[in-house]
Amino acid sequence: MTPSDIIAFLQQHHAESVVSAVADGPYPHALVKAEGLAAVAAFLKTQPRLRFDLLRCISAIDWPAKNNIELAYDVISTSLGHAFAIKVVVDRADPRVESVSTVWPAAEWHEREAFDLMGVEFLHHPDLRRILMPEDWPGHPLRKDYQDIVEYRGLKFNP
Amino acid sequence: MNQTANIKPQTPLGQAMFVCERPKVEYRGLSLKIVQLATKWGPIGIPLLLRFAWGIFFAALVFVIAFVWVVGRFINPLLPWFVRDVVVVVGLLAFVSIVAIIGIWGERKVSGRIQSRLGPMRTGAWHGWAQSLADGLKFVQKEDLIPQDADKPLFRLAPYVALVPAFCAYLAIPFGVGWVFHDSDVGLLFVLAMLAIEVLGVIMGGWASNSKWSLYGAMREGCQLVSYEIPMGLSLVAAVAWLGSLSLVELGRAQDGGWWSWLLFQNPFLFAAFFTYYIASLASCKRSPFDLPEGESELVAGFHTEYSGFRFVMFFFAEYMGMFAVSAVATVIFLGGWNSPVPGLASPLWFVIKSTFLVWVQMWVRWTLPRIRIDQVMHACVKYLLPFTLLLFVGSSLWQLYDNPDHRLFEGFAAVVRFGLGCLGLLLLGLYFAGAAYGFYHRNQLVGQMVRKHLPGA
Amino acid sequence: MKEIELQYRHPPDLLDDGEIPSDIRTEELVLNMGPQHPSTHGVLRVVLQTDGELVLGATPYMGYLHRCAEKIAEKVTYRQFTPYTDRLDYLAAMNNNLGFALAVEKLGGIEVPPRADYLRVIFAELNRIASHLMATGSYGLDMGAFTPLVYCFREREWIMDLFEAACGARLTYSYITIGGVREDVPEGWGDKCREFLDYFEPKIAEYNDLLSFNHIFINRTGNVGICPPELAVAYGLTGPCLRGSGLAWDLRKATPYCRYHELDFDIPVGHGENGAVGDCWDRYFVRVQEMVQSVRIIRQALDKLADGPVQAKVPRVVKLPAGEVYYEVENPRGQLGFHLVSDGGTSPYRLKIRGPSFCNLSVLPVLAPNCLLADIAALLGSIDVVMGEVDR
Amino acid sequence: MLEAVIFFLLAGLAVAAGVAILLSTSIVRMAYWLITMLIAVGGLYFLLGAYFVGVIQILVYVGGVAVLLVFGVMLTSRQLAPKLRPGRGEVVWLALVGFVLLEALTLSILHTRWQQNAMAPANSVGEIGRSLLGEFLGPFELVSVLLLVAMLGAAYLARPKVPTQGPQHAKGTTVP
Amino acid sequence: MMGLTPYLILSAILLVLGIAIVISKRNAIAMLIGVEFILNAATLNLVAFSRHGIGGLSGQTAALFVIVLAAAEAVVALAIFLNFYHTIATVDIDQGDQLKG
Repeated sequence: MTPSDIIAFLQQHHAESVVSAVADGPYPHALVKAEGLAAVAAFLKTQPRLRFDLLRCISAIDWPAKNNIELAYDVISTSLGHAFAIKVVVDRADPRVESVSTVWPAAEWHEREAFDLMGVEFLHHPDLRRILMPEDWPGHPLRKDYQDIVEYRGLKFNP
Repeated sequence: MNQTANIKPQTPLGQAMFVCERPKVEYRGLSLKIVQLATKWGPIGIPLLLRFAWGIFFAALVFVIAFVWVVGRFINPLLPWFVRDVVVVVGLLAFVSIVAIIGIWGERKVSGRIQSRLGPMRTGAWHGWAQSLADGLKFVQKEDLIPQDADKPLFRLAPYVALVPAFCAYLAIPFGVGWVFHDSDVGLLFVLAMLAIEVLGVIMGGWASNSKWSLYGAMREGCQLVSYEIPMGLSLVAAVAWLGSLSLVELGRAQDGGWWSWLLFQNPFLFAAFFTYYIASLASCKRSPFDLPEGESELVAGFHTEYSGFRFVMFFFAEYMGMFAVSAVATVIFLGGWNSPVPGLASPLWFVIKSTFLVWVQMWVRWTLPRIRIDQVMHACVKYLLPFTLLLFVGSSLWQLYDNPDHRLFEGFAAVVRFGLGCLGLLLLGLYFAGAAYGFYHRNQLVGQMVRKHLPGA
Repeated sequence: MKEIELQYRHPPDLLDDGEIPSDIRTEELVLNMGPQHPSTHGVLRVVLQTDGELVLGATPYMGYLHRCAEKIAEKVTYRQFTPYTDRLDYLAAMNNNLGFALAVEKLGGIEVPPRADYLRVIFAELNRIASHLMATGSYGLDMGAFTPLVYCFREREWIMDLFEAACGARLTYSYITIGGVREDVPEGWGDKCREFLDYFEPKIAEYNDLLSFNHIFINRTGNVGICPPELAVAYGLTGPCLRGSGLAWDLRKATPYCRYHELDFDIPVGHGENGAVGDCWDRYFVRVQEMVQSVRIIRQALDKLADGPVQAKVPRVVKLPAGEVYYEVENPRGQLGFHLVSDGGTSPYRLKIRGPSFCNLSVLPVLAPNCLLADIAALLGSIDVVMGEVDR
Repeated sequence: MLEAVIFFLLAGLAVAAGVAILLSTSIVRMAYWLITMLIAVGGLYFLLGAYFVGVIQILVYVGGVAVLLVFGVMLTSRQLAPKLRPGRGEVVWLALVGFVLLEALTLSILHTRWQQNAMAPANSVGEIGRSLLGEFLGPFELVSVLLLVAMLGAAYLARPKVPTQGPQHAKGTTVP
Repeated sequence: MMGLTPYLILSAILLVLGIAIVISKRNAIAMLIGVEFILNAATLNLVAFSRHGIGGLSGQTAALFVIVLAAAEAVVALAIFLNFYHTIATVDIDQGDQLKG
């Protein structure tokens, strides 16, 4: 199915949670409300005409100007072959969104990485802790306004 | 004093990180007195010592002679048997260390050639023959680490408990007709007993180095060796029952009628018993598919992870001595030890040739086969090897029961079978040499263009 | 066993953390397969709860090789970021460069000349063979057979020489840049490459006899770490790990890029010859068969190598229009994805890298329970993890 | 004369091992002292000319039982090692009982006149084998049955209590 | 020449040591070690007598039987101690007093 069909199909079933959608261009996606994320995700995976079973990547993009963090979920279907993406916008000060690890277990580690590097809080995540940085590392490195720390546990770096 | 100075570096999980500064050694008690004495008298003492070096040397010599004379009061040191024993033990020690040294060098050359590379070429002119000496020297000057809360006395004792029995096994192995240290009539059992003690050294080493990984190595070692002693013993019993004596010299002397009188070809059960014995001996000296105790890829280095310096060399020597001892027993019992294929030309050289061939096969197997898992090792022993060797023992004794003059028909059949097995043995040997010749003839295609271009010696 | 309260006439030695031990059934040993371990293929720390040889649980700890390449990407221009992509999966640097270059070209709408396309396919497939040689060789080493590793390295050396002749480097090439290939291959390179292919093809059969169909190897890897296809897809496994579980999913066929649609090759899939479908042996054997397919691809690409320019007209400092793209490439270890967000500047606003080993490793805690200690080495070797792209 | 020297050496080793076990507190040390005692007694058998019994002692005892013992020590000594230091009263009692028993035995040994006829020559394994199957055939068969029973009993007793599922090969894991 | 008495005195000493170990140690494995001491003292006696002409060869065959039986006994004892260890976290004999009223 082409991206526009997917978007039409999506709006037909989940009109209230789909905010906007872009069909053409290099990155066809649909913007979804944070509350409706879990429902849309389950819909994408279980719907026989979509069957997006392989979650490829969850990327968190920090927009300090618009004071929000964008989460992009890229999915592809190994049986039907078409790809799609859904995006969620969360407030930058207190980023909190429902975890999709129940739908795609692959999301577990991606969400832990987003939590670790970007500071996005995922609710009902089986084991949300830092994955790449040390356990007690202050701050979230990938944020645009991240200040590199000077000294950590007695080890000093010059910025 | 900024506040961060006193944070002790911790690992992420909060345990105190082990900061390894240079340990400041403080002397106590006796060692303190020695150090003080040395510093005080050193500048005066050492030149004095050098001045009277020759005097001290001769004084020591006189002391030794006096001591021997006093001991002689108990036993006369010039007694023939005493001198003979000392000479033979020293000779054995020399032979065994040469075997180990050549073994280490040989293993590296063999593994090189199997992996289409050259192996050591530089140390000591022709094909790096002095490589193992260089290794020994390197290991001697390595720092001798003992883990902090290891069981120190046991840690230090373990290599010796592994090395000494490996050497004692050679006391009962006959190299030629008269060439044996003590021809006791339980020679074979003595060798098996010595190999059994070696297990304790390895377990002690694994337990004393107080690390989980070496404990795993020690446990695996214990299970594997103790359980593989049974099939090893049983296949030997099948052979011994055929000749009726446990003394290795007896066994060797009974096989001196050319290659068709070798025990290997006497009956099909003994032919199979040789191979089961060989497999069990691979397991008993931790070689090739059974090298679990020091399974590098999962146990880092198994029981001798924490050993460094000369202690590690002890374990290494014990392994190579064990390899040769086990092959020596196989040659004496199954391949007619010092007897040559053609009746008459018996000499210790044949013994050495056959044993080195079996050691070469061990190396060859090591560099081709992957490692077996511990539960497969146990299953193989209990489910396959043990019943099979029991069957061989029963079959061989039944065969012996009927293979005598009053069963005319069966005896003829047995002679035919003996001849057939001899031909089979010859065929196997021929196959091996044909394969080797083919490999040598086509070595350029097999090895590949890279090696020919870069490594002229391949 | 009912709780037995232990009364002591002589107080026992307290455990080191000071509390009186309760009624302990079986001792669980916590084993630290630390960052420094021969079979973890890099700095990965796996904490194992074991009961004797049986492993009850495994939790991997990553981050020892974390260089935060994504943060650097935001401060560096597009061309300057190519060398960083070599260091992601340092065994398949060509494929990483190809992925990044394709992502940037898709967002910037840059056209690549045909000769550069075929050169890219040839180099990507040669690097796939080199990486699979490394994977199969080191897997033999994990199982205790030392010789296959040295044979695979002997072949890999020849590929390294070919790369060195083309781009001067042996491991981190940055040869495939935005808009094409850095420079043309020296003449006569094609024949050398064909000579290697002719030499290499019969060798694969030799390795199969030496290792793949070796009875001990089959016992050690067959029926170990079975990962059914649904579990593989659920945990985001891609590449040989997914194909080993019987799912014929390969981006070069599913979403063809860079002229793969013109070349015909088939996708090897695990059939469970020696044990269940999706066990360690299948994952390993899929890699061996993929090498055969790569040789086929390179031969066709070499024949189709038209001459012409190898570099499209791309300004020195690449400036991409504002926008977003997610582009995935089939790496030897799985699908390497680049999520590129640009705000019209000379350097990417945000670059998220989806490392295939990162997702492949996430299945270890699921498959590890009830394995033996030696099976953990087999499992890790068959997933074939490279820590460069797990920690990025 | 040499025989006396060797005898006192080995006897001293065996007794030293016993005393060391009495004094030591670490169970692993005790296990290894037991092994030295076993080897010393094995040496004594060689000295007494009973080569076969000496070799069997080393093969069965040191190679088998002692390794088993060390395994037992390794498996059980991890958690809390029970106090091995005997209390004050125990030592006094121990010394008293020990010396009384020792005196009684040595006096009885010294006073009886042992009927010591000539040294029997060092006999070969053959005779032992023949007597094993001739005169001692009854006990020989009984011991084989007893060994079988002991093996089965021990295997039954030491079976793993926690029913661990078979290794994971048996079944694939279901999707969480 | 070496008479019989030194061997008998040595086996007496070993016997007493064995009994002392069994009494004084509270660890199950230590008791097993004590029992091994006692068994070895007995076998030493057997072999010493058979060597010095009393009873001919039967002494040595009896010694073989004792060694074999000691092996079987050690196996069963260890199996029991492992079981003991599994129910109660220690091998300390004093803790085995569940049957007490």
